[in-house]
Amino acid sequence: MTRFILGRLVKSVFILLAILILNFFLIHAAPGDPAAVMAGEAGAADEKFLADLRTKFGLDQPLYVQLWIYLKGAVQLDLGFSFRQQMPVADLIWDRLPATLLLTGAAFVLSLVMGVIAGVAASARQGTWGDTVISTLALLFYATPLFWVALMAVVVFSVWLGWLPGFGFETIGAGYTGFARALDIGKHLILPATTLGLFFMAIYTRMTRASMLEVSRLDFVKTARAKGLSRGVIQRRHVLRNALLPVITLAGLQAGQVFGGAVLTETVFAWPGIGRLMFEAINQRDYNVILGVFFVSAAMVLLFNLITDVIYVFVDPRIRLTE
Amino acid sequence: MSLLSIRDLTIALPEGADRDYAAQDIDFDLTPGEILCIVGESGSGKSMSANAVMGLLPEGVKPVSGRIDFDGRDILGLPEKEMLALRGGRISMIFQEPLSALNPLMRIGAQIEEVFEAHGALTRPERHEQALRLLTEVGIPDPQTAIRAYPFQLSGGQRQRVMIAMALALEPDILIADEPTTALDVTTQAQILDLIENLRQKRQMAVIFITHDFGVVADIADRVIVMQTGKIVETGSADKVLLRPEHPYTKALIDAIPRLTGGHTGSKNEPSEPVLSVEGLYKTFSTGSGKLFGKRRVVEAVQDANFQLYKGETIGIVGESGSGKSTLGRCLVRLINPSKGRVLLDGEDIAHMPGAELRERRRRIQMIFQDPYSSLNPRSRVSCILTEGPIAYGTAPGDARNRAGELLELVGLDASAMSRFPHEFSGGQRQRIGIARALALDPAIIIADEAVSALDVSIQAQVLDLLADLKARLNLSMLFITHDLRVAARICDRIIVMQKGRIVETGPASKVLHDPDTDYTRSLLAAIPGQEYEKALAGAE
Amino acid sequence: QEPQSGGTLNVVIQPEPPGLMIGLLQNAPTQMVAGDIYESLLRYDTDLNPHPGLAKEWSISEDGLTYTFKLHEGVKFHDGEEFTSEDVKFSIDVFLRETHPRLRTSLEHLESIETPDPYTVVFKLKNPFGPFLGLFEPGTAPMIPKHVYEGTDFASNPANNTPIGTGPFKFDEWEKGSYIHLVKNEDYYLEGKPYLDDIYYHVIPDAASRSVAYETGRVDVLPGGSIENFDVPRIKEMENTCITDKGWELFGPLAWMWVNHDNPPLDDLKVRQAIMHAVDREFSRDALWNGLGKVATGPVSSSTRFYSDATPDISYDPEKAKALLEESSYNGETIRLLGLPYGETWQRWAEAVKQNLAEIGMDVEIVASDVAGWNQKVSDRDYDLAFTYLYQYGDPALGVARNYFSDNAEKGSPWNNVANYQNPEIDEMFEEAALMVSPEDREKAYAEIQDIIVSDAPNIWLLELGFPTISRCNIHDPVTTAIGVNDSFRDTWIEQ
Amino acid sequence: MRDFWKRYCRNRGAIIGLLILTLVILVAILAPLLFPQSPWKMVQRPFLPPFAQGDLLLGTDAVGRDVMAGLAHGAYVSLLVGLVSTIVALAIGVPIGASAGYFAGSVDDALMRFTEFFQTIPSFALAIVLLATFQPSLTFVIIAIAIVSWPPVARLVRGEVLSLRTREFIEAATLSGLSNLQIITRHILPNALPPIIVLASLMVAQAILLESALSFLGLGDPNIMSWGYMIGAARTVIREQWWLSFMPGMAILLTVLALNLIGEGLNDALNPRLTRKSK
Ligand SMILES: Nc1ncnc2c1ncn2[C@@H]1O[C@H](COP(=O)(O)OP(=O)(O)OP(=O)(O)O)[C@@H](O)[C@H]1O
Ligand SMILES: Nc1ncnc2c1ncn2[C@@H]1O[C@H](COP(=O)(O)OP(=O)(O)OP(=O)(O)O)[C@@H](O)[C@H]1O
Ligand SMILES: [Mg+2]
Ligand SMILES: [Mg+2]
Repeated sequence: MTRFILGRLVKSVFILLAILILNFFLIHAAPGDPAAVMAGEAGAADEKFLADLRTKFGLDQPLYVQLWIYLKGAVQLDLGFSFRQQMPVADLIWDRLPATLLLTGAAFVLSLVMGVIAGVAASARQGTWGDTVISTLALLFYATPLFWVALMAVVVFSVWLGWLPGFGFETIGAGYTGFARALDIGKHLILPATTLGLFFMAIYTRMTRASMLEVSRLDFVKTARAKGLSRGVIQRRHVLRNALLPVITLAGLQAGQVFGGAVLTETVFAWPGIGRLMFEAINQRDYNVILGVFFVSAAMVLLFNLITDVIYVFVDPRIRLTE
Repeated sequence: MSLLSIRDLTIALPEGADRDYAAQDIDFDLTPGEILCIVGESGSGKSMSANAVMGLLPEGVKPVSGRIDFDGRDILGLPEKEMLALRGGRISMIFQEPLSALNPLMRIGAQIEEVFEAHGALTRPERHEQALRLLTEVGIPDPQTAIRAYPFQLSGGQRQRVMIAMALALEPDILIADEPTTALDVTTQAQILDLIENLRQKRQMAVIFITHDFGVVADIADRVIVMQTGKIVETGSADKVLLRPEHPYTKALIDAIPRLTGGHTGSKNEPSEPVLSVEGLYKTFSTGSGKLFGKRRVVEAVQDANFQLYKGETIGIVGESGSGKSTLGRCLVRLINPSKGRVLLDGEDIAHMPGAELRERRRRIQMIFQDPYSSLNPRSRVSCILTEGPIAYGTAPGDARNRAGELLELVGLDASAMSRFPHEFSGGQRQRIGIARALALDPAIIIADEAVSALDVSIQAQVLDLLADLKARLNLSMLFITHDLRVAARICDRIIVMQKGRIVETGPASKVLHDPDTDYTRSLLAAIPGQEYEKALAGAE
Repeated sequence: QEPQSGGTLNVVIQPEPPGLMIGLLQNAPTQMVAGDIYESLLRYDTDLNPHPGLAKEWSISEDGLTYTFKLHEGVKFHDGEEFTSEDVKFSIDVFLRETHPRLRTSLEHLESIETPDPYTVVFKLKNPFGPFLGLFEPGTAPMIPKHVYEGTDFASNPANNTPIGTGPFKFDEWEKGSYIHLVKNEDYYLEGKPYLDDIYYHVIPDAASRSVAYETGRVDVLPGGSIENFDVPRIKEMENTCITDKGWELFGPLAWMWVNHDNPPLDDLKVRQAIMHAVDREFSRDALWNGLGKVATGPVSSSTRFYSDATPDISYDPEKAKALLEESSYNGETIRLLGLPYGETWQRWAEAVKQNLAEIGMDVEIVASDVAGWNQKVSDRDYDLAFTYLYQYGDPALGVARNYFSDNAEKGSPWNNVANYQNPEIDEMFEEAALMVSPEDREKAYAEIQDIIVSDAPNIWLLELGFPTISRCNIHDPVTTAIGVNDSFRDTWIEQ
Repeated sequence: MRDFWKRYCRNRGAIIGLLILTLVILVAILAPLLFPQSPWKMVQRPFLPPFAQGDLLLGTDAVGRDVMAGLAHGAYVSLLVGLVSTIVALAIGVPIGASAGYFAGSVDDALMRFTEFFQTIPSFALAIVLLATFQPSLTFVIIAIAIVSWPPVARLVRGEVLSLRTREFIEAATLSGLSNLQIITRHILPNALPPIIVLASLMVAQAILLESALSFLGLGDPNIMSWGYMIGAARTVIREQWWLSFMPGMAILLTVLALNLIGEGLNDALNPRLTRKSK
């Protein structure tokens, strides 16, 4: 096991490096560069201004030199400097990471828990109207554009009802500390986390339902019934556990895609997270920030893939880890 | 006084099933301490009738009339809550398929303890203790370890014994056992039968035992019920049904039982060229272990196998489960690559031959698979299954189709079978399609891996006859892998006995089966059920 | 009404500024925040007349070559150092000359800066330069502390993260992605000012959320352009809400479409005129800009000095457009229209223009891109028609000439003469007009220039954009000068 | 075939789904006939509410375009984006997944690392970068969507193939002398089909939604009327003219629903084993 994990980690380092190089070229293929964007925002520029910026950013060097410099930094875990924000990329990411992790973490837990519960409920009522309602709702959440849901949620819960704050990470200037602050952040979290979670919740619901139905047809469920176990116990102890296996795979995938899914939500809810940072960085061609975020995202995906694999071993004793 | 009495029980099948009723007008009684055997063809409603007693019919299958009285109460209409108390407590059941009947994610111990828990019996430590006792009682080696094991870590036989332990946990009044030993080799089977017999004597437990092995029936049954297409066609004491059957179907069944003696009339093998010769074959599997931080496990599945197969000859390979029979067979067709050694096909070594060349040779050596269900692509029509091989080897599609028609006829199927899907056939029919597929390439050698063990005796007999007939007509050589020694006796010229990957004995069938050289073979022979009965039958003839 | 002290102002900002050191960054959001921190010598009222800023008085010599500024005494930078004429010289002559491209162009006319005493600055010009007095707003000529920057590498000076100016508000905290917090400068040189205790600039990236932020009371000021035009009517109707379209006079944002003269048939005057007459600008203003702004009459915005309304008619006239197109060299070529990637309104506008042109039989294909791509395409003249809008900085010499000068047609910058309009006569006239001393002469010269340019129709002028600033009515004087919220909130106060 | 159809029809939901989809396809095909004018044409004053005027049933949008015409013309593009990008994603993902699963070992490792590369970049970001690099034309929108959506296909197919390849009927096919390609295409893939169909029907929906999200960011093809475009464009007036985004949203929802129902119906119909035998 330790050998397996270590092996995977070593492999991951090489994959990350390869990904970094490919990303580097991918990003540089897009037209425009950070200097031009910044000049564009200034509303005026001349050759000197642009040339100064490019020299400052090191963009006047040949691409391979830039790549080399970047890689040299990256292997020492130095992700470079943000051209635009004039801060180390690592600091920028580090600043934004907690908010994103909180948001996606909350959305993840919410979608997983609610999705599984709804899926179990639907499968238990298979064929009844309860099942139909849950399944239809799941499909509805699945097929509705995220930004539409987000805006509607804000309009209803924030503007009309005034129950929840519609955007932001916390009440700015309120000066809360300790528990009051946690509560405040929690309130701000509800709408974005729910919106972000809805989509995945829909998927988990469908998946859990299908998987539950599949598993309840298996022979060992009959064995459990023959023991005289009640329905509830059977569902919980025998069916659910087995039905969760495919859900875990999917959850691993979702957990890895921390940043991607959050772009729209973070934008709509003014959540100071990485998704937004990434999106803005792409628009501004802030190469180092994009690469940095992609790097962290890649590391995250690889990490969660590994975690999923390890969890699998704990949940399913049949699975053996092979290098 | 009868413990269980079933009257006029009729069980309806859902729309679209092969017939209207799974079972019709079932009538029987069971007294304490009695062992009732139910025999009959596959699909005749044995399992459904048994499940009805447990109240565990699959979705869509419902009892529509009749009653099931247990302890003087009709349990058919019983509310779920009261049924829960009966299930596992007073009536318990062992299911047909031991491999899938245990929850793969739960430890063995927990699954047994659950029975007590369900019925609110005992405290936690007591439950654990009881589980351990039960495991010991059903003869699982090293119960301390087994109790913490997961199902996949146990062999098929061990799993079946866990099932039995679970069924016996609360000392039920009735045990229903649905083909509990079909998947087991003779030695394990014998142990389990002993166990059931013991319990019956100790606890006055009544048993309903479903099987199609007449040897088993003969060894344990007090009374026998014979079923055919949902109806009971004959019922009576074991002696009467087995030795003096009245109904023609019963007679046919009994006639079809393979015999250890007499069946096969020697070999006419004039020593010719060997078509296949195996020299020093080894196969080693190495697997990671399931446990964390565990070590690698190495399984020497086949060790130093040497033998020759002559033209027109049938060799049986027998041995307990896990002795390497299948591995050996698969090495010969190169479904797995041997670790070491040579396999000479017509003098050429194919053991390490690369892809393209191998493909050319391969049509000379074909295989019939154990499970007729899983060896046919559920989404291919029979025509496709039978023609794609020849077409792949360059036969024109038209010719291949004609040939497929002939083959179907040869294996006793209607030509209309061509356009059907595998699921539209019975087990026996499916197995014949498997045979036809193997023959489609005109091979010189056929390797049959447990080709008949999933079939009931009458169909088994048909298939065996078919194979023997084909072999004679087409002058095929055959390697017949089985753990049923009676089947081996019926069809084989020579027999190879394997144990733990090694060939421990080789010799002409009559010699190995009646005058073996090794103790291992002798123990195998001794474990064959129904030997008395066979003698009685022979005597009766 | 007597101003009251105290209170917190919550303002929306979008997009998040890249930094706050206004000498290095001149984009709009930076200027909005930094306008509170940094000051310049002058301020301009909404008619563009100069008023005292850090300079309490000033004089211009007869020949228009010498500008003398008297500075306020006792002005302190936020770190406590005194602000003197040395800082002025350093800022203009050293720092901004190095970093500020727009100012750099104007500084070509500057001969020297002299500092006879700590409170006097004398600018000597090489030649008269009409717009010179218009340069002293914080976005163009911010005053930068010499003691902090002298001898350092400006761009990487750590002080850039904690900007130090003389303004009424001091930088306190910047939570990236969330807010920027400024607090009152207690040592501000004007007694009693500023009135506000502190200001929060809230970073809210989505336009709809910004209007929600206002509706739910989280912010009190929506600077121009921070919400979608479609939301303006609804917000306007809210109680205690005031709206003003003042505060953009200096910038005079003018929207137009570049026409790439390199690509036939767009080099044909008739084609350009046809396009000019085909575009329904009233409709765009009413449907897309909520009736805000004005239909442009030519290259100069009406709020800019020397605007002339006596230019040839370029109004919407599809019939005329069709006729012109008939006569022209247009042969059904597909014209690529590069939209401006600044939000929905601009996208809709491109679609509307496309449709307008389709009506007169022109085949138009819209090209989409992001901001960086847009910059690149426009700079490289890789387009046929391209939307843009630019600031005029109060004077045609500063914000108009640059787009029509032949010399300015080299590739590489999106604010040059990107259309590659070549008219030597115009070049000469622009050059002369900038150097004239008397405003009357300039007025005449520019009228003529406008007349010629409009008849040449090098670009398709669209709208003088209106960006109303919305705020709660109890917030008094959010906008007092020609640069609106980009100036400081030093005069703003909240009625409690 | 008749057989298949009969089995398909047994599922009522599937028939409803097929009806809806047929309707959408019909509308998409007939749009040029029903609304011969360009959907971009500004026909009336902006923001005309639905049912306010007889010939403009669903009213007009922000620039006075007929919403109904937009929906009809948009059907074509949205379906095209959804279907083509899904087909392309399948065309990339299925072979890669199948080869990885079938050949296992180092082939598997290499292909899965390759797939992982595409997974490690947040898909939305990848789409944005791709579209920033290439012209956001319909073709590239489709390609970008396909490129970001194939990895899950590959993973799914690989998983299925891994479990199928050890089945006995695959061994039997090997012994029958079929080539690897034949085995994969004739035996493995047909059996891996059910989950692929379900996934594919979800992907079509995803593609339509992704297109709308890209449109929302100004990265759609601005010359083509699609539902995604309509939602994106109406988003700014969601407060005042909610129906403008609601109607294309409903169109997407219905189509997605239909595709899902069809997916499930196909799944049942393709499974020759209708009644499971309880063994
Ligand atoms: N879930 C089900 N739905 C529909 N028909 C079923 C179902 N389960 C079993 N059947 C049908 O019921 C009949 C009786 O099945 P049963 O399982 O009792 O046979 P069996 O005698 O136990 O056969 P075997 O020896 O193969 O186990 C068969 O025709 C079978 O096809
Ligand atoms: N792929 C494999 N990996 C690891 N071990 C294997 C593998 N296949 C078989 N074995 C092991 O090799 C041994 C021989 O297996 P094999 O299947 O040949 O037995 P068998 O004699 O056919 O038994 P049965 O009668 O149960 O079919 C067993 O211990 C089995 O666990
Ligand atoms: Mg059965
Ligand atoms: Mg075997």
